[in-house]
Amino acid sequence: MDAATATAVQLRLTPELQYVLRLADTGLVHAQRLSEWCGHAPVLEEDIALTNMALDLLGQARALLTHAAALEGQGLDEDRLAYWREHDQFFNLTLVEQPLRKPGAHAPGGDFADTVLRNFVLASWLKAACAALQTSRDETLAGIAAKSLKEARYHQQHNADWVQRLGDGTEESARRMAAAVQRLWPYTAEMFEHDAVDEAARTSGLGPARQDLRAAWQAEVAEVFAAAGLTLPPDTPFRSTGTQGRHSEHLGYLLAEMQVLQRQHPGGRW
Amino acid sequence: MDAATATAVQLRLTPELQYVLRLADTGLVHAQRLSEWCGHAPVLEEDIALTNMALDLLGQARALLTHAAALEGQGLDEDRLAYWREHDQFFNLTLVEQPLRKPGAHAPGGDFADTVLRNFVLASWLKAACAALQTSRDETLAGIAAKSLKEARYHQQHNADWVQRLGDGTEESARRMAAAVQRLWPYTAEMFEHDAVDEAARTSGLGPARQDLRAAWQAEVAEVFAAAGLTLPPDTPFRSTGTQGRHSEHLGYLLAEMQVLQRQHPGGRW
Amino acid sequence: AALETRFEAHVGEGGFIEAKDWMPAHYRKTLLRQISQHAHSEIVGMLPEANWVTRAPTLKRKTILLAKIQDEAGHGLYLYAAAETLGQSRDQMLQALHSGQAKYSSIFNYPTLSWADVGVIGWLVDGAAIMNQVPLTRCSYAPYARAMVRICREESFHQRQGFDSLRVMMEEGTEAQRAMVQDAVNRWWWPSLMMFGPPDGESTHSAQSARWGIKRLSNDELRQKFVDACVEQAAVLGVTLPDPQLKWNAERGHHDFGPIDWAEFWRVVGGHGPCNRERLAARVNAWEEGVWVREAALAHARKQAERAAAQEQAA
Amino acid sequence: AALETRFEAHVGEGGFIEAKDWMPAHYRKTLLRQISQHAHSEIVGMLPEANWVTRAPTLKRKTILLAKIQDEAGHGLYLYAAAETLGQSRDQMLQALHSGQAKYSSIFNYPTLSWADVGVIGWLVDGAAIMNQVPLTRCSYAPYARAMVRICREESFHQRQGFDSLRVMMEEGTEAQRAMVQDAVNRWWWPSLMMFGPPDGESTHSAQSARWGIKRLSNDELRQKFVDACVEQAAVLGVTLPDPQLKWNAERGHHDFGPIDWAEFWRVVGGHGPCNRERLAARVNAWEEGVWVREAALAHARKQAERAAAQEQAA
Repeated sequence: MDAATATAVQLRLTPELQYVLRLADTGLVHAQRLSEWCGHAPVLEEDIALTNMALDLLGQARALLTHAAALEGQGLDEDRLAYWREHDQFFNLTLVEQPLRKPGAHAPGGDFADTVLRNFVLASWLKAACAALQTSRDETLAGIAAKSLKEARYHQQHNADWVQRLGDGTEESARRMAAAVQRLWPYTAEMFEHDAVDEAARTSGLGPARQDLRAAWQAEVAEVFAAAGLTLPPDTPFRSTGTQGRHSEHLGYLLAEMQVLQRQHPGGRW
Repeated sequence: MDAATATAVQLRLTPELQYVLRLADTGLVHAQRLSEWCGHAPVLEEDIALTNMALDLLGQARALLTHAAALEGQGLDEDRLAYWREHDQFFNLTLVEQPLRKPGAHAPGGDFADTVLRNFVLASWLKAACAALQTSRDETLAGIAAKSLKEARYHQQHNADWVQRLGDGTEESARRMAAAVQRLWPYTAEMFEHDAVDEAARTSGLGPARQDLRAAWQAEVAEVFAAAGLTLPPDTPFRSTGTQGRHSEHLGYLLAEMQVLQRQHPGGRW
Repeated sequence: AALETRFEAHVGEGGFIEAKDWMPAHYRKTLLRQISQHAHSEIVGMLPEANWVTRAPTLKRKTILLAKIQDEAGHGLYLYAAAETLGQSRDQMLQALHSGQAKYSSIFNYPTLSWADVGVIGWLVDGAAIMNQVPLTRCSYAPYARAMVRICREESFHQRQGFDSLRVMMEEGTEAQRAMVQDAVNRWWWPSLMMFGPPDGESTHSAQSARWGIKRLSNDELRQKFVDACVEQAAVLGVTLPDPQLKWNAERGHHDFGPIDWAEFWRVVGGHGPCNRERLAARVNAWEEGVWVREAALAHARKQAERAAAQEQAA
Repeated sequence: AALETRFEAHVGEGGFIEAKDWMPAHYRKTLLRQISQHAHSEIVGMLPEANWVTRAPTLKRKTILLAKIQDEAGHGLYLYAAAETLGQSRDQMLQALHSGQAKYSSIFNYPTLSWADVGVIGWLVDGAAIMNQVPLTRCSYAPYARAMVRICREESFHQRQGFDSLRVMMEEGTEAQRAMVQDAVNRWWWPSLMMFGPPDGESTHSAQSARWGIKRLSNDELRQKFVDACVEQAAVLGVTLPDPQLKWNAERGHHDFGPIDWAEFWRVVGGHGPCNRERLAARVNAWEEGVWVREAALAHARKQAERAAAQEQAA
C-alpha cells in the first residue's frame, strides 16, 4: 500500500457484505480482546489456550476479511479493512468489544470468569453459525466455515469445562461466575436479532439468519449452565446494535490502539 | 493545517528546545493522566480540583509548546507538537506517563493516594523550577513561569493536605499511601539528573539545572512526609530517562489515544 | 391548613420561598426529588463527555471540554447544596442514585461514539436543557432559582462552544468530518426531543408543578420551541435534521415534526438504554473506590480536632 | 563417593543422565536452578512482546507474534516439566521467582518502545539465546537436552521471522520505518551482548559447568561468535551496529568490538533496570489474581472425584 491508498475506507455496503463482515469483525475483535491476556493468565496452560483461541479466531477473521474484500470489489484486502475502517463500518457483535481483562476508559474490566463465559457463549454461537454455513451457496464461505467449525467445537468444549469448574468450584468462583453471567447476558440478545441482512442471507442461501441459531445455542448453553449451577437470566428489552454499525463506547478505544501503527506510518511496509 | 502538513514532526533539536519541551511535555502528559479522573473522583470537590489542576497544567503546556514551536523555527504550533511527534521526541519526566487511575496494558493502575502523591511531588518540583525561571534570560519563559508559579503553589498545598490526610488517616489509607510512595520514589531521581541540556540552560541563564532544584524540593517533601507519617525511601541506582526521549512502555499507548483523531483526519479542522 | 392557604397564595402571586420558610411536606418532597435528580443529571452528564477528553483533537478543544466538565461538576455542587437546604444530606441523595431509586436525565444513557457527539451534545442537549431550565430561574423555591440563574448562564456558553465546534467542522472541515457531524446529529436528534418528557396528555403532576412555579410551560410547548429554534440553527450549520416530516406550518406558525418513538423513550427511562448500566456502574464504582478516601479524611479531621483540643487544654 | 566418581566419569565421556539416575546433590541443585530460571525467562520474555501484540501493524504480523508468544509459553511448560523431574514443583519454582529469589534473563528488563523492537528481539535476543542454547542440546541432563532441541528449533524460526520483519522495513519501508529499525538496534545491541554474561575472568562456576556439559563454550567465546554473525547480518539489513570500535581484525580472524558497560549490566541484574519492577509485578499480579481460579479448579476436581466415588459405591 502506498501513501495514496492510506486513507479511510468507505465500504460499498451490501447486505451480503455486511453479513460476512459481521462474522469477520466478531472474530477479529474477540481475538484482539483475548490477546490482552498474553502473559497474564492464572496458569500457564490457560495462557496457551487463550492465545490459541485468539489465533484460531484471527485466522478465521483473516479468511473472512479477505473474502469480504473480494466481494466488496474495490481492490481492498484484509489489512485495508482491519486498519482503515472507522467504528461505524465495523459490524461485530457488541458483546466482543466490551472490556475483557483490561478495564475500559470509564468502565471496570472483567476477570477470568468473564473471559471463559464469553468464550463459551461466543463459541457456541459460532459453532451453530458455521454448522449451517457449510451449506452456503458461497463456496468460499462454506470452506471457511467447515474449518472454523472444528475450532469452534474445541473452544466451546474447553470453555464449557471452565464455566463448570468456576460455577461449581468454590463459593467465590460461583459468585464471580454468576456476576459474569449478569454482565454478559444483555449482550446475547443481539446474537439472535433479525433484520434485512439476515433475511437476505437466509433467502438467498448465503447463510443462516441469526434467529435460526437460537434454539441450538439456547439448549447447549442451558445444559452447561445447569451443570455449573448457573441460572439463565430473564430476557430484557436491551438490544445492543454493533451488527448495525452502531457500537458501544469501547470500540473506538480498541480501534485507536489496534490501528495506531498504520496511521502513524501511512504507506508503510511491514 | 492541510493534509500536506499532516505528517510526523522531526524536531530540529537544540539543548534550549529540549529544555523547554521537558517542561511543556511534563505538563501535557500529566494533564492527560489527570483528565482520566473526570467523573471518577472519590468526592465531587476533588473531581473539580483534579480537573482544575489538569486545566492549569494544560494551559502552561500550551504556552510552553507555543514558545517551543517559535524557538524551533519550522513554523510548527502547539497542536503540531502535541499531535504529530512520536514518543522519542517527547521529553517529559517518565514519572508522569506512568499509569495513574487507569491500568496500563500490562501494569496495574493506581489509586487516589498515587494521584495526590504524584501531584504533590510534581507541583513541588514545578514550583521550584518556576521560581527560578522567573529570572530567565528568555522573557517569554519568565512570564509563563511567573503565572505557573502561583498555580504550582496552590497545587502543592492542596495535594500536600491530601498526602497528610491519607498518610495520617486510617490504617488502610496509611498503607495505601506508603505503597504509593514505594511505587513513585524511583521516578523522582530523574527530576534532579544533570546533563548537557541542564548545563547549557544554567550557563546561558535560560533556567535552572535540575540539580539546582533538589535542596528546596527535598526539604518541602520531607516536611510533608514527616507530618504524614511517611518515610523517605532510600535512593537506588534506578534512573528513568524520559527527559532524554527514552521512555517507559506507557507513553506509546498514551500518545496513541491522545493523537488518534488527528491521525484519523489528517488535514482536519476543529 | 391556614399555613398551606397562605403558602399557595404567596407562591401563586409569584412569591419566593427560602429554606427557613414554612412549606407543605409535599412541596418539600417534590422539590427535593427534582433538585437532587437535576444534580444527579449534572454528575452523570460528565461521563459521556469525559469519554472524549483524552482524545480531544486539539489542545484548545481539550481545554474547552475539560472546563465544561468542570462546570458540570460545579453545577452538581450548587444543586446538591440547594437540595440539602430541604433537609436531606448529599450522601443520602447519592445513595438513592446508586440504588437506582433516584433518576437522572435519560439523555445521558446514550453513548458518545465520535468527537462530533461532543459538539452535538453542546448544541442539542445543552440547548434542550436550557430551554427546560430557563423557566426554573423563576421557580418559587429561591435556592433552586438562584442556582438555575448561574447554571443557565454557563450552559449558554457551553451551547455556543458546542455549536462553534460543529460550525468549524462543517464549514472548514473535511468531507469525513462533515459526515461525522451529520451522523452525530442523526443519532442525537430524537433523544434530544425526548428530553422534554412525554406528551402533555400523558404527563402527571403538571397542574401542581405549574402552581408552584416549577413548570411554567408544558412539555409539548417547550419541545415545539426547541424544534423551531433548531431548524434555523441546523440551516446555519448545513446539517439535515433526520425527520422527513419536518416542515414549516404557516397556519400554526411553527414547524410540524414527525412522531417520536415513545417506546424507545420508555425503554431507556426504564433502564434498558444503551449505557444505563455503565453510567450507574461508573458512579457506584467511583463511590465505592472512594470509601477509604472519605473515611481517611474523616479520621484525619477527628485526629486534628483531638490534637487541637489537647493543645488548648495544655495551654 | 564411588557413585560420584562413576557419575563424573559417565558425564565426562559425554554420557547422559535421566531423571531416575543417581546424581550428586550439587548437580541436582545446579540443574534445577538453571532449568527453572530458563523457564522463568521464557515466561517473563512473553511480556515485552505481549506489549505489542494489540498494536501489530498487519494481521499477518499479529498472527506471527501471537504464535511466537504462544511458543514461548510452551517452552516454559517444557522447561518447568524438565525441572520438575529434579524434585521441585512448578508452584515452588514460581514462588522463588515471585519472591525475587530466582532470576530470569535480564534482557527482558528492557522496554519495547516501538514495533521495530519486536523484530530486533527476534534477530538479536533470540539470536543470542540460540547461541547460548545450542550447546545445551548436548547437556548431560537428558530431559533438559531434549527440551533444548525443541526450543532451539522453534527459536530459530522466530529469529528468521524477526529478521524478515526488519528486512521488509529496511528494504521496502519508509524513511521513518528505517529510522525506527535503526533506533531499536541502537537500544538493543549492547544489552544483547550482555546476554552472554560477564567476561570470562569474572565468571564463577565455569569449570564445573563445563564438566557437566552445561557450558561448553565460555561467555566471551559465545559473545565473539555472536558479534561476528551479527556484523554480517547487519550488513544484509543495512543497519549500523552502534559501536564505533567495531572492526574486522584479520590477525584474530574476528571482529574487535568496544567495551561493554558492565556497570549497566550489574545495575540491571541487580534489579534497577528500566522494567525490572514492572516485569515481576506483572507475573506476581497474574499469579495473585489467579488464586481464586486455581482454587476453584481444585475444589471442582475434588467434587467430581467425590461424586465418582459415590456413584461407584451406589453401583
